[in-house]
Amino acid sequence: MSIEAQFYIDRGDFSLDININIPSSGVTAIFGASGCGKTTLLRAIAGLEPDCQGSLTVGDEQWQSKHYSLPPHKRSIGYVFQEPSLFSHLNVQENLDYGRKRSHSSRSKISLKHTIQLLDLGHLLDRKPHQLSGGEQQRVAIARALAVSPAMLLLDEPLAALDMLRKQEILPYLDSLQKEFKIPLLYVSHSREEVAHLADYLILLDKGRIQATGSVTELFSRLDLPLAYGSKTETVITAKVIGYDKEFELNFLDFSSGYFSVIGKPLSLGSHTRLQILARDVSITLEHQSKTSILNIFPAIIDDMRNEGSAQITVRLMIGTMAILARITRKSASDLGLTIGLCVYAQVKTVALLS
Amino acid sequence: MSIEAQFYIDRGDFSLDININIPSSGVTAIFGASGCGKTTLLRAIAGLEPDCQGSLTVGDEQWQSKHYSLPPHKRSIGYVFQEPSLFSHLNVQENLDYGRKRSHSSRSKISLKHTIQLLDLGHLLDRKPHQLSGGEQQRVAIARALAVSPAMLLLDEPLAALDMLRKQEILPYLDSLQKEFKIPLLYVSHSREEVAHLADYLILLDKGRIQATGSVTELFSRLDLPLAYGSKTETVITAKVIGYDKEFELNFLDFSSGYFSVIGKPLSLGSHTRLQILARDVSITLEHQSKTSILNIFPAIIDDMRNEGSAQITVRLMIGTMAILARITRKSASDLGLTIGLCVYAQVKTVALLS
Amino acid sequence: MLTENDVYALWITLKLASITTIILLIIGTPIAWWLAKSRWRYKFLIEAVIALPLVLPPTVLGFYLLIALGPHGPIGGMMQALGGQSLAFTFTGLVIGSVFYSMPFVIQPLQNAFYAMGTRPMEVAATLGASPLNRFFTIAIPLARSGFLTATVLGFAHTLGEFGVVLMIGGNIPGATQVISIAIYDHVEALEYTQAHWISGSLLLLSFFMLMMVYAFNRRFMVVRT
Amino acid sequence: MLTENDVYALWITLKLASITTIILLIIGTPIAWWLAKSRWRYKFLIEAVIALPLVLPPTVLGFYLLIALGPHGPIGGMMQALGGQSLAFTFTGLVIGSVFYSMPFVIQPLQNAFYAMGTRPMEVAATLGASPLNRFFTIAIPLARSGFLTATVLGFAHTLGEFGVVLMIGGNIPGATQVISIAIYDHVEALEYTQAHWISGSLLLLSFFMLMMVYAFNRRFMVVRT
Amino acid sequence: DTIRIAVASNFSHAIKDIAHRFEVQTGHKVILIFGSSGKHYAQIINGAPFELFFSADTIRPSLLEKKGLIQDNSRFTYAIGQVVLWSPNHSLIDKTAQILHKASFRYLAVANPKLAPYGKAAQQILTQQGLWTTLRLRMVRGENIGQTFQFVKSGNAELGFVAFSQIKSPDKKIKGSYWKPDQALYDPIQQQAVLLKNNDLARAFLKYIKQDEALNIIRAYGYRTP
Ligand SMILES: Nc1ncnc2c1ncn2[C@@H]1O[C@H](COP(=O)(O)OP(=O)(O)OP(=O)(O)O)[C@@H](O)[C@H]1O
Ligand SMILES: Nc1ncnc2c1ncn2[C@@H]1O[C@H](COP(=O)(O)OP(=O)(O)OP(=O)(O)O)[C@@H](O)[C@H]1O
Ligand SMILES: [Mg+2]
Ligand SMILES: [Mg+2]
Repeated sequence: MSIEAQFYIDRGDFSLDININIPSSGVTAIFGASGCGKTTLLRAIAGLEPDCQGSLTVGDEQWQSKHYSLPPHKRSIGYVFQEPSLFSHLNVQENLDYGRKRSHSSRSKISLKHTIQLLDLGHLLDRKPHQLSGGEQQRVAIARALAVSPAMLLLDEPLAALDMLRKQEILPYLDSLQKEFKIPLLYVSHSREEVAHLADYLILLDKGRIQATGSVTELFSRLDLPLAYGSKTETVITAKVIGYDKEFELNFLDFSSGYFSVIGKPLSLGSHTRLQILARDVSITLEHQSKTSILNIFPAIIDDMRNEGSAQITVRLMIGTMAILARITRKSASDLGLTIGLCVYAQVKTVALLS
Repeated sequence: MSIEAQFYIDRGDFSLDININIPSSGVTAIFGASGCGKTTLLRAIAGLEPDCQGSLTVGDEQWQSKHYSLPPHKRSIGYVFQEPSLFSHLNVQENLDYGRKRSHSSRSKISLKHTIQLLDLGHLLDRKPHQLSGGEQQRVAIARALAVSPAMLLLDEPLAALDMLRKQEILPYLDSLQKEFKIPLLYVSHSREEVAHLADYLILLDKGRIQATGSVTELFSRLDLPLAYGSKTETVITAKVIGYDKEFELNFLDFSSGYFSVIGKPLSLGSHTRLQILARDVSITLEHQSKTSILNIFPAIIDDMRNEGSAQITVRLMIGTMAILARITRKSASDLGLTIGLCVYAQVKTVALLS
Repeated sequence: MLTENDVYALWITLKLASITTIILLIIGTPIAWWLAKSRWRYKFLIEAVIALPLVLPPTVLGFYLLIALGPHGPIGGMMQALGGQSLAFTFTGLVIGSVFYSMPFVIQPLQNAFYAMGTRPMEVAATLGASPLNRFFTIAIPLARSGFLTATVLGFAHTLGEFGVVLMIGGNIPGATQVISIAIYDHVEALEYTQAHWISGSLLLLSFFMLMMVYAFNRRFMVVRT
Repeated sequence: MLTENDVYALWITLKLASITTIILLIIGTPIAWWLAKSRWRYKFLIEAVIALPLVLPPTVLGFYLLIALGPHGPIGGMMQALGGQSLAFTFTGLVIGSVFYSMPFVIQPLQNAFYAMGTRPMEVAATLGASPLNRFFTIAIPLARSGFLTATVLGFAHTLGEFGVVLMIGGNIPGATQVISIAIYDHVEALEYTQAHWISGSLLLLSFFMLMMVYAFNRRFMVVRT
Repeated sequence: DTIRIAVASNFSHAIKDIAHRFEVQTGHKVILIFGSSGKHYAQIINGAPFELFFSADTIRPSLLEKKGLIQDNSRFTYAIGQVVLWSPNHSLIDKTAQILHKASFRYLAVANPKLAPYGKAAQQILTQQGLWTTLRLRMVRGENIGQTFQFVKSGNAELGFVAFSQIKSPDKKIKGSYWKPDQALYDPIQQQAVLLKNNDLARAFLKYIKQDEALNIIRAYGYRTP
């Protein structure tokens, strides 16, 4: 089961012309520069672009074909628009109730109470939208879309107006919803961090065309995509939980060729989990070093090196069969005499648990 | 010369009650959770809150006092609202011209042409606002505020809707404007990264009250503020350019007790510059290690350690007289036997040039 | 002092104004919605036609309506052919005439209100599962509230004061089609000024209270925009 | 066929409608703005008063205006005391009457439009250095465009078709205060139906073209909202 | 039983009196519908439910007769109007109406000669005195005789040609000054009535109105009788 979309929208200066296959579970991030068509794509999926030609199949339902288009209100989606777009004549509670009352989804309901609590809306329920701050409005919009208990969530930069702490609360919540209720989640974001945290699958858009699609793990370690540049290049890998150190709150996570020690709450033994390793967090040494605060050190072979046309180079290291990226200065590379095929040690300062 | 503001606004559930002194040059960031009053503060400075009591002095001009309030259009400000708020009846060019035509500032003008180019608005000038994407609208709003050539810029999350690449273009531009035209800049942001990049001075707001104010360098290394928590704790320090390695594009930057090698374009010799060091990028070893890709290694003394109630601890290290924060796992701290007063080596994987 | 006839005329007037306003709102709302949202090229023709009844003096408009409704007119002829009665000089005829004449006052404010609302709220409601009709009632109408208020007030008040059309096609029959405006007019014509002042005064007072209530009530439900 | 008198009446009518509409827009705009933006508690009283002239039948309203303008009436008395002439039976008198009567049709749509605009655009304009008056003209008025269109159309058309008031205080002096609506009425009363049809037809056609032009023109300048 | 009678506005007082007595004597109900004769005519040819029509002139009844819309031979003159030059000012008009020649007034109110027989009479009087063209610019024209009276009564016109019946009533003294021109100066203002439907009660009413009791009333209100 998956979501198959083939859209064509012409607006003169801009046209959207895509043909994609989105996994119908997990989180799919849509990534791309301002004006590349992210919002347009979401609107087309929601059925809000009347001039959209093409077809759309969600699971075994045909939502759009050449001669037919399922009206938006029959598409079981929850849509968080780029602007909060609350109903100005309803207070927060009524806004939240609007979709919930109309939801006839047979699936188990997302608890509105829990959403309200998590998004910290309890004290705002009586307010009218104009009495809310920008971020508060955005939170209400998220809760309203969730309250529908939709079969698919479309989120257009839902966290842009929120502060870091709030984001750190909401991201895991969205992730858990997605897991618990098996709601596929389409997520527009400008933040690589959010994407890395949340997304399984990635769609890169550029000027209305698909530039690349694939799993986050795959795309984030490809050196030929713009994703690999900038200060935030990262690798995302999947590993299996094999143990836990209670005292220091460390999980031991096995990947094909070794294990990571990663801080955090105990994960269920045997489960698979996602890890993020920023290229900037990986340093390379020629000898194995001890007496260091860095816990994760692995022997590795240099697989590829790419000069970014600056003082830094990105090095792809193979730890067994697993590739990770390291970003180091050209000076270090030269001092250490790094070449493809050389055996080195990869020191990973920080490993982040993503899910 | 500075900006002195003393405001009181009562809204029942929420009240803003502050008394601050903002430097009238450089960038001041306003930081705080959603709904803490950031927008309200900017609006009060712009003169848009009719119920605001208090006083406001900007340089040698009294903008508000007990019995008087300078009307908003006479306050020479450029304000980017939290929502783009473009004039829907004017096209982009006319939106940009609106303020510029009315600007009677005697100061040298910001070049609109340059702004348009930098914000990549050239191909949008004939469009009406409803034909723009969210990010495009936001860019027009920024350009429109700049076109006034104001004496002060108030920016309410101006970059929230923009992608990383765009942000990386606009941030330095805002910074250069501020330097070139000596326009103080008040900047609301949820992104610690943006703040670290751009801000000299920081105002922390919490529920309508000032929680802390001070230079970014100072506040970012204080362990008692929420700034020090989360995954992004950082130290900001000022250093002096003492040399450049052409081959590897490395600047040598002297701080009180040593020097950093930092990649980048050559900086002018003898100038002072700002560096950002994330606590997560600092590792601690007991011995000095060589044959590593990490360039910046310094002897240091453990000055303070703070358990964040999780598997990690934040360690304050003194390198001579300079404090930097390191974040490591409790396990490493225990393995290495770290205690206050211990002599160790601080390995700094990445140092970012901020200005 | 009010005569029995006057009281009856007042009652007929209120009935006429209420029914007319309700009918106008019912048929005007979809037309206004269509005018506000349609992208049809020749929409402006319809817009022009709707405003047309306004430019004819009411009595003349009434005259033409009378001809149309009369036994030799198209509508009246049709009615008779169908075995119905002529509509002229009946209350139903009055309602038809008033509806026709007050139409633009109802449609125009509604059209503006629907237009000012934009498309976004309806899109949001659609994604929240509301059918077109359902979202029209729960979103469009409440958001167009001030337009409805204006439409109702203008439509109702205009029908109250309406005169020429009603005089012509109603026949001014006391107890059946004589409305208060004609009653006042008759008193003025008959030089019964005191009587005319009394009725005018009562009508003004009544209307003032009704309007005041409407506006005061409305304050509480205003949709605030920023 | 139109007689010379009819043509002259048409000319006076257009003059009256134009002047009335312009005056109404000039005085109605600030009132509507105030009504839309003020937070005064008793605003609803003013709103009710403005709609009041509507509920009186035009002839009766004209009758009261006639009394008011007469030498024993408040306005006429004042005029005389000031050494001025009586306003009844003059073109100026007609304009005053029409302005009074068509007021709500202009104020209400404007008020709604100003209200729907919200406060934000004006705030933005202020931060861009526009003075209150300047931003009113460059922002509020263009954004309230469709309100102005409605106000103008309703005001103008209503004055065109206006009849009772004009009949009363104008004195129907050919070439001075006889307007086209009365001319048609006269023809109908005099049983000169052919003549009445001709003038009505011409008036309708003329109005239709004017309205069509206005609406077609307006399409191009619509402010789009989402 | 009930009959409906359409009556020219100027005859309203007299006929109310007569109808009242008739109702008392017969126990039947008479509904009186006042209005301009032109309007009544248009309504009758479009099927108005009137049994009797009391016109203000002879033209409309004879037209109806020609069209075969009346009961045979029912047309008759029920009253003859008298025109007077009247002013509420006690000293303005002397016995020979010198003021007309002196022209020391601003406005002279006259009913529209085309529509109202009283206006036509005034025109004839003034033409004979060679004043019709010279006074033209000072004349304000009432649509009907009722409006003409209001022009004068409100003081906006100093004097005017009104119906004698408007200033004379059985129980009140005439206020102001007036000049009653000789009957020979103008064509008699015959007001005719016709029977529209073959209705016994209506015939009874016609019979009653031709009796002395009714004729006395008519005369008491300032009409002559044939
Ligand atoms: N009209 C109003 N009535 C009552 N409370 C209001 C009103 N407008 C704003 N508030 C409250 O004032 C507080 C401050 O709002 P403000 O817009 O300044 O927040 P903010 O710091 O800009 O938040 P955000 O980051 O979400 O934009 C919020 O708690 C909000 O709920
Ligand atoms: N009505 C319109 N007419 C013409 N072009 C339009 C219209 N609406 C949007 N566009 C253009 O379509 C393109 C895609 O817009 P879209 O809103 O999908 O961008 P986006 O990827 O969501 O950008 P952002 O990150 O800035 O929100 C943009 O280049 C925009 O200028
Ligand atoms: Mg977008
Ligand atoms: Mg805000």
